[in-house]
Amino acid sequence: MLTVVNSPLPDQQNEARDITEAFYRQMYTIRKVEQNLLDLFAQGYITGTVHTSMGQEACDVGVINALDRSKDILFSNHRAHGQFLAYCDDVEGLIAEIMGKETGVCMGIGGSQHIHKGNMYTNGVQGGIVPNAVGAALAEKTKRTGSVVTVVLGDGTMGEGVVYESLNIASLWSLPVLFLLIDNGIAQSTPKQLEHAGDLATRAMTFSIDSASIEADDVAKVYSTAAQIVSEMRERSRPFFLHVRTARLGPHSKGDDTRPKEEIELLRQRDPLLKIAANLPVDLRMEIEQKIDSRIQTAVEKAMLASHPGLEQLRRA
Amino acid sequence: MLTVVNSPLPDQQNEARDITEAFYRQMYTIRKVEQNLLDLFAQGYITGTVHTSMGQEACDVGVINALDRSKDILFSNHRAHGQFLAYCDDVEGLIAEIMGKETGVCMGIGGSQHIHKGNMYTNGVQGGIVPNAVGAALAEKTKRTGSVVTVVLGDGTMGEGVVYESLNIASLWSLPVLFLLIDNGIAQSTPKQLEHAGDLATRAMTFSIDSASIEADDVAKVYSTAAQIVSEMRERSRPFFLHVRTARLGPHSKGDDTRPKEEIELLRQRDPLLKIAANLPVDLRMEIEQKIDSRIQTAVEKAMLASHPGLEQLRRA
Amino acid sequence: MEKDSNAVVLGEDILDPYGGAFKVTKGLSTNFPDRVFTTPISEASIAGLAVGMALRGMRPIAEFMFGDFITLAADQIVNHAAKYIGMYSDQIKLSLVLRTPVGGGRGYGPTHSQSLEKMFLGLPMFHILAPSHFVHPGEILAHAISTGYPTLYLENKLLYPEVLKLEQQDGAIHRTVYFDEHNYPVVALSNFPDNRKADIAVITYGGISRLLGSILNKLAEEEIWVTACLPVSLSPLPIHLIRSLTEGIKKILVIEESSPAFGWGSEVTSALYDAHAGKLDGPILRMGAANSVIPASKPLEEKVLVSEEKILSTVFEVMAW
Amino acid sequence: MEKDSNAVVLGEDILDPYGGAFKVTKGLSTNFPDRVFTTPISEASIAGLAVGMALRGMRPIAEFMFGDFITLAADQIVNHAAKYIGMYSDQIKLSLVLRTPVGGGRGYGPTHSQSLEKMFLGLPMFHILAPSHFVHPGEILAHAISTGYPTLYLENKLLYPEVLKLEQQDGAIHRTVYFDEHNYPVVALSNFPDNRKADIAVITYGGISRLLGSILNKLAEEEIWVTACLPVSLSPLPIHLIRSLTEGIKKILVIEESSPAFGWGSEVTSALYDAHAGKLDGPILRMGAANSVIPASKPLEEKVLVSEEKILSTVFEVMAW
Ligand SMILES: Cc1ncc(C[n+]2csc(CCOP(=O)(O)OP(=O)(O)O)c2C)c(N)n1
Ligand SMILES: Cc1ncc(C[n+]2csc(CCOP(=O)(O)OP(=O)(O)O)c2C)c(N)n1
Ligand SMILES: [Mg+2]
Ligand SMILES: [Mg+2]
Repeated sequence: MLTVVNSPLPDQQNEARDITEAFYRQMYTIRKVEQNLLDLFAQGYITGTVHTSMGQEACDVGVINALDRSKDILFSNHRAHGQFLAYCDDVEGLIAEIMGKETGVCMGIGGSQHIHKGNMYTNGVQGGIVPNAVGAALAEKTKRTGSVVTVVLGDGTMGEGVVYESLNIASLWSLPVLFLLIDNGIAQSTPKQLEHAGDLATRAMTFSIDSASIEADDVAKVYSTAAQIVSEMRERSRPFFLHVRTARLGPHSKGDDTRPKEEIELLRQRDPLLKIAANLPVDLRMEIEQKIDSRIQTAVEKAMLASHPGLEQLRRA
Repeated sequence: MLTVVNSPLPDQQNEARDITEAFYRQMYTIRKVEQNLLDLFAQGYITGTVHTSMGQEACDVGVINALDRSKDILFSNHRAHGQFLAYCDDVEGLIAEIMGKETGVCMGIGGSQHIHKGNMYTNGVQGGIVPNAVGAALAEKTKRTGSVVTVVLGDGTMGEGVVYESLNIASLWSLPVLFLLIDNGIAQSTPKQLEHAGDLATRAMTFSIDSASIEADDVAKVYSTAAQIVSEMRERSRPFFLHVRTARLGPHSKGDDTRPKEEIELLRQRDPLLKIAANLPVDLRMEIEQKIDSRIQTAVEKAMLASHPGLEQLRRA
Repeated sequence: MEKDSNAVVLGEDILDPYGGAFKVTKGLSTNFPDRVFTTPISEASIAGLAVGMALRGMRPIAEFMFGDFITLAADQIVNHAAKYIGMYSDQIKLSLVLRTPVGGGRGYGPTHSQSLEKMFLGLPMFHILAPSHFVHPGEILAHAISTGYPTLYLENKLLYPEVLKLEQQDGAIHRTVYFDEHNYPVVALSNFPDNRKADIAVITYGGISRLLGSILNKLAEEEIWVTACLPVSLSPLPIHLIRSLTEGIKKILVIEESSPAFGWGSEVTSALYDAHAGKLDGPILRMGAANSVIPASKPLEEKVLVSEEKILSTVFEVMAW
Repeated sequence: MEKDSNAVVLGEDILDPYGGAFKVTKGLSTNFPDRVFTTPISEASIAGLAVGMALRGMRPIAEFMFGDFITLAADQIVNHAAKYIGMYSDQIKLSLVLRTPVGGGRGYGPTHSQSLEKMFLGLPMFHILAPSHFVHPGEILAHAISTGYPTLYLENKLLYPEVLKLEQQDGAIHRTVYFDEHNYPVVALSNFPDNRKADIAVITYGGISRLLGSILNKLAEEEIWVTACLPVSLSPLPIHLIRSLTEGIKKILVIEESSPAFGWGSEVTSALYDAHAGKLDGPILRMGAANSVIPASKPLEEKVLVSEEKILSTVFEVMAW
């Protein structure tokens, strides 16, 4: 099942406004979907884990839109809702999946951390997806498809040794893998400085991988940087290490946030959604938000009514 | 069983000659023991694997003598005979061990790749000893013993992810671990450039670990560099990454060398044993060599007569 | 940790105020700041650090946030911990415990719900424990760290909220405790007066124990007399105790949370057949999870895992033979 | 690889002229330079690369230089390969084979001699194969890479020098081949004329097979009639075939190279008891290695591992019951 999703993003010709509008649509959708998920969790309609991307939408939307959705490949981790929606905009499939319904993208079997659609794959064990991404890049290179593979890493995940094995191999074999390090400065409850010695932005340099470090406050900036990087990677078939500094506004998962209120308040002021919202006329924004709100509303209602998967839908052997 | 071995090395006061003599004694012993081991293997007295340090003696002897044998700790890998002899000079125990006799340091149970005496531990699985070394350093630091822990790595072993986890943790927790990378430019049959992207000498820098890269042709130079590094580490309780460039003169193990003769000939010209031998008067050298030759001879004969371990010596549970 | 100055604790996110994903270590870092280490996300190294510390005479207790991640420490467990202790001549002690929450029932999905003990059962020189709420977990942990054997200590997530049941008698249920050669308890529960013999033996461990109280009571009402046998030590298996506790019982049911194929129950079953074959009425039954991933969808997860209902209906079935 | 342009091979030191530590891949890199990848020493990534390639429709065959190092790939096997195929809605195919030499008898010592299949037996959605020299390893490998299931393919080091025995009849020994539901062969060897029934069934796999020819011949001379049963697929277990092949045989011996506790034989034994209990004469015997590390010293290693002598004396013992 390889559904090719057409980019909701207008091509370069159109003016900034349309692009801003498109980005806002995606970012607002992500934010709203995740707020709904947290509410549904609080109300007991969702069990397990819900890792939200709230605050990181500029990174997710900026980078994903720089990819060629018709052939590029994306591996991600436990915090992938934002990337998933930016990638394929399947609000209905995601909400149903996380509610454990058979109408979910993985029939409710995978849940929040284990989703797959088209060329996107996520898994919940930190680090293990990285060699998978490198292997996928090797496969695509062997098949000469010109696909670029992006793999999402968190700052905490840089603690896993297999990440370094993969950096070495991707560079050694000259594979087009975009190592996207989404550095929100925290891993679950542990601040970066208790997880890492040295500067994460420099991790890939010893493997001769070109690297860049950017702030993810302005989605347009993230997009243009990523677009340039990806097109160069495609040309040269080389890996790249993109370090994106961002902020996790919500809890790690569900409600488990032990950070002081003030700290979170400070982060809120960097909310990329506010920043981009400011660039849109209020009436237009209202219109966009209403449409999205009601779409999500409907998706939730549909998912509520959908039934759970049965044993017959579960693969056994 | 923690046997404290007195350093066969005269203290700093004595003149260069004595030091050279002591180093030569150790290096010649290592070379001779390993030549004997290869012969014994060829004659069928040894089974399994025999990874020799031939060509790397200057590194083994130079670094080990920079340690405080009364309390420093050493973790090593499959190619540890040289370090073992430099550490504790137990020719008899090593030969018997590799011949699988109960008089061996590990009663013949561990064999060439799995030896332990005093504060030295080796294991045959690449990379896994590295976090063990970091854990040992954490233990010693907690116990305030002032011990420095050295862990030996090969260039090929830098492919293992756990090495990078350990570099990060040793630096993050400021532990006195000397990461000794013995870079002989080859892993079994694979040249370094097919194993690694980038420069191995820079691997630890992103973790804020001080690093140095030296040539292991002159044992005295290796010793003085290592001694300075170790004393600083002890003072500051910090890790250090020492990259030592050396050459493997023998096969990987037993007789499996697919390198062209000419290549090995070139390496032979860098043989550190020849270099140091040149600094000693012939008669003195002869005397040293004869003593060592007959000591090894006797050790081999003793081991020949020793019996193999029995089931009752094997720990079961 | 108060008593033992060589005890250290390491794991991910274990510092206060968070105190670990399942709060097991809450308070420790406040009381013992120099002996509680929050680690990077590096499971292989968490195990490797513990092994290195144990080699140097410390007593590390390391936590894996989810039992599913023990896979990342497999090389440290198999080729390091279990080898150092066996391959060096002097009888090295390796006092170290790897703790981890295991099991499903929380809707965490395929990579956060497994019971992977199967991977290490039978590994020489390595112990695997799975306390139930019929024993005192703290006492067992304290004993484990003193044996000198590297030990994997499994805590079923669903036991965290349970209250310990350590009384000799609780309603219809009698609790008797035996000790195996490594001094780990084997708990025997029975739902009948001493003067009779059990109709069926149920052998299980860990999380399944939370279901036994209610099951034994319900079966008592049906006058189905059960002896439940709960070893703490999964490997090595205290088979002689299990044998004698099941001696003369005609029906045997072995239950584990994971899928039964090549599981703990396979060893228990073959060992009990060796002892009781011919004296049994029908085959020894094994129960466990479906042979699939553990799905995130909670209702489906319940269908995949063992439940009180499934156990009861199986017992009724067996009794009807 | 000629036939299948999607087949790729990866592993350590596999390039010519070296051609791999055990020379299995010799020649490949010369014939298929773009589809043979020599890797860094990164076992987790070797498995991870294979999984990623398989996700994208390639058919990777990855080699681990020693089976002992499979521990480093445990997370890729358990939480990635075996999960991608089970947790995503569309029926993903993962055509990938992890090959590795296993077993002792070479004096390689504790970390280079193990048979660790135990770790992954019973893992849902994952296949484990161990060919003997009574089947064609190449054909089995070719089939394995076509099933769409991630597969671990174990090659016992001591089988490398053996010549394949594929004849129907070899001296006193008849060879019959059956196929299980995944189309893997189960070889039955017997040392007696068709008109009689076996006195004892021997069930084993992999490297132990090298001993069977001589053992069956010697037992034939003693007029001890044996049916040996050698499945290629260790997990899932073709139990119905093993059951029917052992139907009516009164004595059963199950042999594996690793230590028997919680091993392959535990599952086989309990499953056969389920089927044959009551019809057997004495318990089902399990044989395997001592419960210790595998020592480097060759004479001691021989004492630790199963040998022809030990098997013969056990059979005589069993027959004397
Ligand atoms: C191997 C592994 N170890 C631990 C976890 C538990 N865990 C899930 S997310 C997380 C924190 C990850 O932090 P980071 O990589 O920074 O990503 P973020 O959550 O900040 O997006 C942890 C420890 C896991 N899923 N996998
Ligand atoms: C985890 C693991 N993978 C593979 C091997 C097999 N092996 C033993 S030595 C070796 C080469 C190591 O090369 P290097 O690290 O450069 O050390 P050197 O042999 O050159 O001293 C390999 C691949 C092993 N012992 N452990
Ligand atoms: Mg983070
Ligand atoms: Mg090397």
